[in-house]
Amino acid sequence: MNSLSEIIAFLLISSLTLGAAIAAVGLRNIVHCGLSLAVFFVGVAGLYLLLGAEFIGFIQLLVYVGAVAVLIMFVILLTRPEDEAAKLPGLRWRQLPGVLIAAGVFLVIYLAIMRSPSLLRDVPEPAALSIQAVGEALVSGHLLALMAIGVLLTAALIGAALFAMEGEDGK
Amino acid sequence: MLPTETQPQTQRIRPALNFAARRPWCTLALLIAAALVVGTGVLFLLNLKAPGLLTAALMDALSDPGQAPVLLKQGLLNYLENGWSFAPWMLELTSIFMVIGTLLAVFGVIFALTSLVERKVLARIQNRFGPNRVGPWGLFQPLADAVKMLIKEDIVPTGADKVLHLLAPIIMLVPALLVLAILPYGPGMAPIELGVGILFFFALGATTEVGVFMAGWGSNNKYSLIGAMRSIAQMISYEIPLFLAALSVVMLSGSLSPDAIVSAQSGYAFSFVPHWFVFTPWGFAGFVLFFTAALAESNRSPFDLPEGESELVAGHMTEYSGFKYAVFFMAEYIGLLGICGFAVALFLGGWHAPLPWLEWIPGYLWFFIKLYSLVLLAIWVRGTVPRMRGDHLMGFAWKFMIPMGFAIILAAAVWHYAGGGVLGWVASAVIVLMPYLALGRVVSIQYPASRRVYRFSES
Amino acid sequence: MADSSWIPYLLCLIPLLPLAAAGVTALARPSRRRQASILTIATLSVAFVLALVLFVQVVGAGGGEAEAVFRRSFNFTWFEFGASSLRLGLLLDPLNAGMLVMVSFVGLLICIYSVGYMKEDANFARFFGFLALFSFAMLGLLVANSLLLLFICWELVGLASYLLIGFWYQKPAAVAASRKAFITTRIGDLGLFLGMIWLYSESGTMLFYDGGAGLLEASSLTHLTTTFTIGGMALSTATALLIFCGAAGKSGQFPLHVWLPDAMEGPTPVSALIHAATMVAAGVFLVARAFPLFAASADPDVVSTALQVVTWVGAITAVFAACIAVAQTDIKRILAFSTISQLGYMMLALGLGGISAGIFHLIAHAFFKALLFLGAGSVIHGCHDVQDIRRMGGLRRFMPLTFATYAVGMMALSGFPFLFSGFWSKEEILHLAHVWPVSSLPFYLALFGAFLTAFYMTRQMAYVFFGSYRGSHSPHESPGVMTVPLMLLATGAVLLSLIATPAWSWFHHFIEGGQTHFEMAAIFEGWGLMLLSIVLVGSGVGIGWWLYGRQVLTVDGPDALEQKVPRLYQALAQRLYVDEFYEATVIRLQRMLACLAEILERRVWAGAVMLVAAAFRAVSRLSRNIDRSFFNGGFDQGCSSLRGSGGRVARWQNGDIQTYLGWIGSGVVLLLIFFAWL
Amino acid sequence: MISLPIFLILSAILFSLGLFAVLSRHSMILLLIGVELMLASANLNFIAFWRFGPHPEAMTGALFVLFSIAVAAAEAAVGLSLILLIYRHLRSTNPKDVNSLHG
Repeated sequence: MNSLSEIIAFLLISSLTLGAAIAAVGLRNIVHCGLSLAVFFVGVAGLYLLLGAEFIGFIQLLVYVGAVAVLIMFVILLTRPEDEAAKLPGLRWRQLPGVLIAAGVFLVIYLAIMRSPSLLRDVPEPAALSIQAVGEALVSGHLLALMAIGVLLTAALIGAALFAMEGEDGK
Repeated sequence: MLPTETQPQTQRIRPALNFAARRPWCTLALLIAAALVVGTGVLFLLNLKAPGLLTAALMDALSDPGQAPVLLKQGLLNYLENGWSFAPWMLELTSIFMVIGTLLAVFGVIFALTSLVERKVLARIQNRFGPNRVGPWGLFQPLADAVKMLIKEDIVPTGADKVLHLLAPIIMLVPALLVLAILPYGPGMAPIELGVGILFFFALGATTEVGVFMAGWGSNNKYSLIGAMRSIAQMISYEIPLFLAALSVVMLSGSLSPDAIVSAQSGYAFSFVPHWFVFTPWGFAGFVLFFTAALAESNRSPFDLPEGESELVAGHMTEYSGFKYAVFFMAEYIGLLGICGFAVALFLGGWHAPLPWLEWIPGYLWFFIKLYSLVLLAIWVRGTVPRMRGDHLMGFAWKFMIPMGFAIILAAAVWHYAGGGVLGWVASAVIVLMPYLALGRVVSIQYPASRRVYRFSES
Repeated sequence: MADSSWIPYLLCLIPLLPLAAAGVTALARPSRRRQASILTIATLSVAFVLALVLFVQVVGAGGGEAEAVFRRSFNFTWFEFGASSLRLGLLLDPLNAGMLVMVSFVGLLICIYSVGYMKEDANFARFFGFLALFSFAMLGLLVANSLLLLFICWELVGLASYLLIGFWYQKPAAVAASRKAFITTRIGDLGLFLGMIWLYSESGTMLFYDGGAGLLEASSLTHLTTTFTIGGMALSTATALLIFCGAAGKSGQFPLHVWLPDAMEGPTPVSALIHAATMVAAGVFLVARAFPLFAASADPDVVSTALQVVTWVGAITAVFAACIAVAQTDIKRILAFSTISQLGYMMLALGLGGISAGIFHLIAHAFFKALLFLGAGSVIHGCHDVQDIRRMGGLRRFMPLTFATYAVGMMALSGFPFLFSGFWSKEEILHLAHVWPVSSLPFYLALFGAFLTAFYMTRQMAYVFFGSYRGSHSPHESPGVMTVPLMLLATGAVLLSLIATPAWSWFHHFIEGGQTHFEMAAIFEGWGLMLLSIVLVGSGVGIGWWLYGRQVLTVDGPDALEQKVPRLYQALAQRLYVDEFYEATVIRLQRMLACLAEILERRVWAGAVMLVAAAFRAVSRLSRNIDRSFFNGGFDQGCSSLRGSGGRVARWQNGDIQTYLGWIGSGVVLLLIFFAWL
Repeated sequence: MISLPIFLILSAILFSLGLFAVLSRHSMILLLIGVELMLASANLNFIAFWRFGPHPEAMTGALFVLFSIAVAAAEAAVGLSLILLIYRHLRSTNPKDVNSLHG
């Protein structure tokens, strides 16, 4: 995957993703953070498409942009204090340790990647992810995981609904 | 400022300047459009080469009306390649823009037409005439509307989040337009033959919600925000039955690609009943479910309470005017057209003719006929059914439509394993009918129908 | 042999259908009255049809092979523990095939009758649920091929009986009666349980028939008869006697009969179904089922001890209960004592070795006693819940249908010659008793019992149906739903006589094997005996009519018999003081033991406990003082220093999740560096 | 030019950004956003390794991402409802205020 158009697409999408990610963690207005997160998810979906995983990419759009980002937005609105603007404090000296640790983690991973020459193997172009194959793999080899996910999602649905429900004591 | 006799020169120019100063967006759009038209014309006039190829392309297209658009495009590309010696990447780009241009033109016209037809039909339903002043039968009303929209002032409220306020209509429109890219208009005529087309459609539908949120939040208006929140909740809720109904078709045709789904509906039983999915028990139920959820998904009546004007002014569009409002308007109509197009592809056999001896009519015409019938149906529903109450709306989605969706999937599975014959008919009809009756009973007990009581003179 | 693999399914279905009905009724709302009754009746009808199918199968199979008795057992493993396993089984043989038909038929009729009888009751659905439960248990008891399964159903039958006797739990008498019935039968069941366990520990199986390895088959019986236990008694005798305890308790044999008259507090259909026709016969059935065990003896020429006991108990019960019945005034109580007496006859027959005689008497008795009870119920219903026969009279004019059917039942019970089933069954028993080698006393007792039976039934008829009406409300005939079962039962009571006459003793051969031939002359084989019994019955009826029929009866005046022999009458009316005897002995002894236990508890044990407690209290006071002064001081010092340092460390745990995560993150970084590069 | 290490470095950057948000931002919603970032970067890694790995036909990476997306959705739902619950009790979404278990 080294054609010019692909490189341009990669540069565009990755810069969009990075920019959106920086905006999502760095902006002071929390609503903007949430929207940047949605853009970030779109970018990641684009990266998936670029990598040939169409199915995963659209699932990512459907689940993250359509559901998770919107859910986060709902919660942002529901937890907005009435009297103050939805602004967070900006960067302070107290946040320096966080920055340092994050940078440390990045450095460590970066060094690890750079020191692994085996990653730079040239691989033949594989066929795109076939949905048929994914479906068959899901219901054959990964059936148990699929079931477990189903149970987990049901439990999460019920649990979230119970949490969010107005209790008799609350309010 | 009163015009005076002493300033004849400026008086003549000022309206144009005022227009440009107040409406930079419209001016820009108009300028770009003018530049495109003029530029293309000039290029064409300067460099008309190899007219034989152009004629050949036209003849080709005329010889096979069923494939006319495709052949025309190929001929034009051929002409550009040989006559103008375009580089491959230029050809690719031209091809893309030709498709986009055609789609925009066709759907632009349909959108304009629909905005008029809707008003006319609604008017007839309500025993009125509807717009009939501009042009014959009011036919130029859309143009007048467009001009009015474009020259209106673009209001941005104080305290609004300006960036979001601007981006919202664009984010609404883009997914709506993108949907058009994967609709199978005719045999081999889908602009993009995407293997996961259905998924793409739903992913784009999900993206629209972000736009609604941006509009609602960016306007800094409580009506906008409440309307947006309602709208999002409604869209998320109705996306599930929409998906479930589509899933039954996906299960039966074994593909996520709209093309393959349309191909799976080819052929006729007894040589006059087409093999459309809508003519099976589960398919019929799925189509009704899909269409109902589609009405809710595109915020149309009777599910239009996010913008119910009696309580929320215009929902998330309250603070929009002028060009941005027009974009919203367009996004909504294009979204309706797209979703109806999907309903046609999934259940109504796409571009297949309803009867064997009608197959000489080109497939894309059938597609648009079916598409427009569904749009008319939506307009009819809008003129007939009153708006639902908020709690009824959500209850209907979660307590009726989603369980029905599961029942339809079950019925489709039974149909598949019964092999379609009489047994499949009976079994899947029973599986659809039983939950329908049971759930209908539950819903009608929970939300009993009663006379609406109007209290005009109280309070 | 034809394929018989379908038999076990039918055998399963017959009891399980009523169970399903009981389950549904228990789960449904109590207001579902129609549903409960229809369900119970429908399942019982199906069970009856299935029982008929099985019966026909058994009859057909028995006819083909001359001598062998048709017997199929279907065994399965219930559960395993270690090497051994517990097996249960189903059984089909002529004995239970006939019983199945009888129980399901009588049960069905009584259910139909109950629809009318219980119409006004608020707990209609519950009643039918209990009836279905009872039917399940009773039918299960019949098809069991395992002593354990039989015991389970046996106890379930007892439970259903308990529930139904106490059905009108608002009445203290009903509650007391149900408790009495439950406890008394439990005393007998203890014996059955012990016998069952003993048999299992000795032979390692509880199956009756298991292809040669079952309890009642030759190898096991040989083992049991040759093993001796306490007092030189054969093991088979000991276990048989224990099992007989259970049978006696359930069948109301002397001295465990006391619960049965009291059980009449329950609704009349219950009395008819459980306490006359089926459940009380379960004891007789058990003895018949386990007959090889009872009869087993080392020396085949000697009558086994167990059978002798059964004979004596049966004979004594027969006469004893008949005597008491003479002086009762409650219509149902008379029938109850009559039931006890007839059960005694059945036991007598079994003890004399006549299974077919006993079982035929059982089935015949089920029909006519159910008929009598239902007739009594009809009378009670018609007289507005009056049970005292002195307050009735002249009812033959008011309820002719009831009178006619009741008369048929009465004649069957008293053994009117030739036409009625009771005559032939009793005749066979008398014949057996006459030829019994051990003693001739049971024969005379049985004769006396027959005389008494005729006498008290005549007395009852005279009181209830003749003379003039002495009650306050005007009586009326019962509805069709009640009279039709009466007529059906009456027909059965008459027709049954056809299958067991000496001329064509089909039933005898059906149960015990052998070919049946019709031989008219055989009727008069034992003509002397027959004549004697006819004379006795005639005299019973005659004396009864002479005492009660001729004169005008009154409500408050002394009984006719009381005028003649007042002291005897009083003793009989008080049921020969058996209850009082139990009150004075068993119950008083138990009270004394309770008192003694209380005194011991209060004075002796409590004193010792108090003493120990005081000692401990003193020691603990000492300990506390030492603790306070010595240890606490030093310990407090240590604690406070620890607390100070702990507080300093605890500040690290500041409750801020981001700090924790920061530490984790830096730890991860350091670990990665350490493992990757150091 | 576009090869595995580039994607890995990209995802490492995304991961560090998420970690930063989790460690330093004063809002639980931003904490959750950071977690989502980290999850997405992990998913990106899976996809990249699947695409450039020796056995793309096994689809293990892609399937893992599928499951991971489902788990992440569940996590987000539960996490957000927890935030809502905490907000209802404390009227705050600052993680520094949720410290009633401090020493």
